[in-house]
Amino acid sequence: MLTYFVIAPIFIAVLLYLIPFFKARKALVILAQGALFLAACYLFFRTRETEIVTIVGEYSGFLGIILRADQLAAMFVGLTTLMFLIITVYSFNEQKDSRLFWFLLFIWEGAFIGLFLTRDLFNIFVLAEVSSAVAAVLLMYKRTNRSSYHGIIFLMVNVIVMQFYLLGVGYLYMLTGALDMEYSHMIVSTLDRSRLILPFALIMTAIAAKSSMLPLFTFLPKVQSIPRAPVSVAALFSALQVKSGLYLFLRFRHLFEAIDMTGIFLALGILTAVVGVAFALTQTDVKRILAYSTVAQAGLIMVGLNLEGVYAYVGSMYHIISHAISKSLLFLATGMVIRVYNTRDIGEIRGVLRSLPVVGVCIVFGILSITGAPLFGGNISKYFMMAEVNLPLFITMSFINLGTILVFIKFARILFGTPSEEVAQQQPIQVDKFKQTAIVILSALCLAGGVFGPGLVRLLFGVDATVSLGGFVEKLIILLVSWAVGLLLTKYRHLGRGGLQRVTNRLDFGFRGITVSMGAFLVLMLVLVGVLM
Amino acid sequence: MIPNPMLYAILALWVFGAVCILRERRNVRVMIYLFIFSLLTSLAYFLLGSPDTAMAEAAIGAFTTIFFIVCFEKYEALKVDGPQPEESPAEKRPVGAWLKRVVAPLLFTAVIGALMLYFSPGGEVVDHLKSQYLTQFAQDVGGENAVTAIYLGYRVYDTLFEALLLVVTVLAVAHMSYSTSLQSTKQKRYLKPSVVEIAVVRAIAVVILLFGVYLIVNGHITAGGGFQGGLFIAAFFVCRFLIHNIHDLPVYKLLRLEEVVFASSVLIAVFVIFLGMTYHLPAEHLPMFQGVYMVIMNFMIGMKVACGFTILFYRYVTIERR
Amino acid sequence: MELTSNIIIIIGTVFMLFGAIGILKFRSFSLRVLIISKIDTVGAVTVVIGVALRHGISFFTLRVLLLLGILLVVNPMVTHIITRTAHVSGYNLEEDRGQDDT
Amino acid sequence: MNPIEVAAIVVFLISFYGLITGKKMIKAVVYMVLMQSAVIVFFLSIGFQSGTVPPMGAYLEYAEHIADPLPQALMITAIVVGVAVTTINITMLMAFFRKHPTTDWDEARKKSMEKEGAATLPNLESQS
Repeated sequence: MLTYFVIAPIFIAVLLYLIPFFKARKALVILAQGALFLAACYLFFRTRETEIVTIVGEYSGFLGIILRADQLAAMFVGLTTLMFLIITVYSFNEQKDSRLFWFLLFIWEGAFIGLFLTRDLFNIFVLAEVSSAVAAVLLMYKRTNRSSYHGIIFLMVNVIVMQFYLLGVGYLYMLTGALDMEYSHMIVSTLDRSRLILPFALIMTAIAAKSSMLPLFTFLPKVQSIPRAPVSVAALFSALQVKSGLYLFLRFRHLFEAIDMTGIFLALGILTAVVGVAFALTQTDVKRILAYSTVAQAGLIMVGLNLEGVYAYVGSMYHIISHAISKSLLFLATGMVIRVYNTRDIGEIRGVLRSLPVVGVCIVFGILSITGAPLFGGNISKYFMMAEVNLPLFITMSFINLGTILVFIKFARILFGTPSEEVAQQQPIQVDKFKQTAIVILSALCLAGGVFGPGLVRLLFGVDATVSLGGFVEKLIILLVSWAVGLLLTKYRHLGRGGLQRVTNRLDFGFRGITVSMGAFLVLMLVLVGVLM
Repeated sequence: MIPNPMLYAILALWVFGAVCILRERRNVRVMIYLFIFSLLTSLAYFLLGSPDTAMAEAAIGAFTTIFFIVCFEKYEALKVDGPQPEESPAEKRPVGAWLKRVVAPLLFTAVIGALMLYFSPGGEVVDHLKSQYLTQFAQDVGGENAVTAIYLGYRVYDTLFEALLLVVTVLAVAHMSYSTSLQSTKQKRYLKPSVVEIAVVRAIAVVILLFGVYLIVNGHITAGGGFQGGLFIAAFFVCRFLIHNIHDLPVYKLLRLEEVVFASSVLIAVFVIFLGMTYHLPAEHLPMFQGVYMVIMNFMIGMKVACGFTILFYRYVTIERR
Repeated sequence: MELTSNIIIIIGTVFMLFGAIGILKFRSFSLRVLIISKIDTVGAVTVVIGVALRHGISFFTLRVLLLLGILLVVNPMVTHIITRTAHVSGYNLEEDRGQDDT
Repeated sequence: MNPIEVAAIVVFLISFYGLITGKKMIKAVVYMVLMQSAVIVFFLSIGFQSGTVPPMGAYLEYAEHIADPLPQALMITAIVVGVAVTTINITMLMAFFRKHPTTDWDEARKKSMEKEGAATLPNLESQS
């Protein structure tokens, strides 16, 4: 059954490319996305009872490829179909003539779903290559942005990193003689720990690059802010591409249970979050601010995943969803703003609330959600993430949240003021109805994620979670204090210039820098695991 | 029996080839070394007991080299109006820069290598799936070639994605290359082939085509298969280009043909393998059914690969070069 | 039979060895092309004949002979293309004084 | 640790060295090809012994050491994936040359910074 979740989008993609009738294509696009979303919901409710296992071809033993859908995988599949449905609505009118766009979009969806469902080590390699190649082509097939330097770097780094991964899989295959993760897990747990170090380090290098961890984070934000690339693709990068790295991290942490690396990844997550915030503060490009903020949030999620306790895990899982929704909301809304204002410079966009009221309100919703304001999705996730931590970590995470607030105070400047002459003349400002629908749906989802938060957590993870009043008030106070500090800081100090700028310029690697840091990450892993054992 | 000294000699040459590529500055020579390297790789695969991959690598190496040559040629042609100086003569560099640019990366790489070799797990190789594959494949999937059985039976799911990636590549090249139209309109005349060339290539083209078909049809029995056969059929079209020197293939139709073939191979795989049809058929018809399935699947993959690489070759050689 | 075929194969490799030495020794383009064609045709063909003799009359020999046919047709053509391209692109035999034209 | 594995890792590292020191963009693609070959050789060397024969045809009945068919099938897939990605990369590079005729990483970075770097350039006709 699970194979059809992967095969169906791909088959539809080919059909979309081949059908000559325009109207039939349009209908097929929207119907197919809706049907996929409903099917993913059905899958999720099925997996609440048992894990669904599909052996491709019904071969006995572990000879064939085995797909497994547990609750985690089903949740990610649901998120994927939801995001793709919304992106489809968003670009329905804009891209209606482009066959290639729809073809690639559906294939990308199939690759993501396959990545979340498969539990075969080599299949992950193939699907990751497909997804990065499709992403690169989607960003660059248009004439205007064909010669993008960052797109080239993105594809090359991904390919090289996947070679590291493949080498790691080779060592694992040598040790376990199988490619299925569950079966490998059984054998790996009987092996001596010292024999696992090299495959572990190689695979973790690849995952760090996929989930934009510290030394390997510079190329993902830039690829999201290629000037004329479709903003919907950038939103999907933030919502799913980075998250797929985190998902793989969870899977491989389970596989390498023998190697306990929570401390290192905790530190890595904190560093990534801090550096991501610093980078976001120094940018002037709106899209790039959002993209670097994704890095910071990925670091935060990494911290949450490595904390102890059920609540932290649930919180970071919930944050994956709420961040995907709010960040894609911000990206899509920003895309509409850029279209009207014709610039990406944060200094030049002013008065969005006045010129584009609906979009402005949606941006406000997104900012509130991502900074963790009460009644919004981000609040619930951050509440759970910080529910059980000790004091130093609590302070660190509050500081990271303060950083996020600083970034978004800077971002929120586009909302106020008076729009420039040029924009004011464009009366009435034309807004694509489909795009507006998409972002309104997303902001409704942001709100719903907060209002029905505890209920949703119970539904998604089966954890009985209630937000206690005392804790809520405590968090609210911290949040208000953070906002106040953030406002004061931005009022009296001009952040993002001077020292911070110099530091980020230093850390802003090119292609060779990224390759060197790949090797450095590998060495770090090997030495740390070798020494700490 | 394969003698081991030969394998080690080839591997030593292989490493040496990589070093040569590393040391070489001139683009043309890099291309030649790359081609030789790919041939050596192919030989090494063969000596490691894997003729299927060897064949695939040999054919792929030729095509990749063509693409690289076109890329270099274009670069050399465009570079003239670019201002940057290439290949600066061996001027005196300060020692510090030399340390930073050569020694430090070398040390870094050496550290990585030492760590990798130190932590290399080694020990006994676990291979209990291997014996299962070797004893069961004839019954489960059919044919006499275990590699093709895995490629088309046990792991056909992977194969579909690989075919998909090739489709995406062809579409990307067709849409991303310089010219927006899918069909080239202007005919640029290159060096006209001589009489000898035409006669020989004509004769060889037929042999190549036959060999490609042979590989596809016999893919489940001996080495070879859809992918390798498809590459040879694409080579037939390359021969056609060499003789006629014009770009007159209907690229758009080929693209559609490729997509249709891909879609139908997905359908076949779904109906035969994913639904587990081999378990529901009566046992006496099974071998014939399996044979037919493998030939058809190989044929589909072959056709798709042939279409794809023909399009790639024509795009690169006739349109990208302009 | 075994001995004869071995001798023939060794002769072929000796041809190839001389060819390789020749490429290193001669510096001019035309001489090098001559030597390459020697390796291609004489060396390769001799080795293939040796291999065919070694296996006697069998299906394998048939395939080897097919390979021999292809070699005999293709290898001279390759040399032909190299020299012809050099000629067309303005290479002058008279000026060839044996410099290293790399 | 067998010598084939060492050779594969050596080539892997040679190409890694090339990637971190190489100046040209096309050479980086060449090194990627080398890296792929190295990984493939490593896979094929898993379980290799002297006198291993291919897992097909008549060998299956009498031969003693038969090669592991699974890595071979995987590596055919890896070869195809590799060539597909390499081709996309070459196409992208060629599109890049047409705009900025350079293959130097630093130069290319500088040039693309002018074009798409910070948003200091006003009035970009953004589509989107």
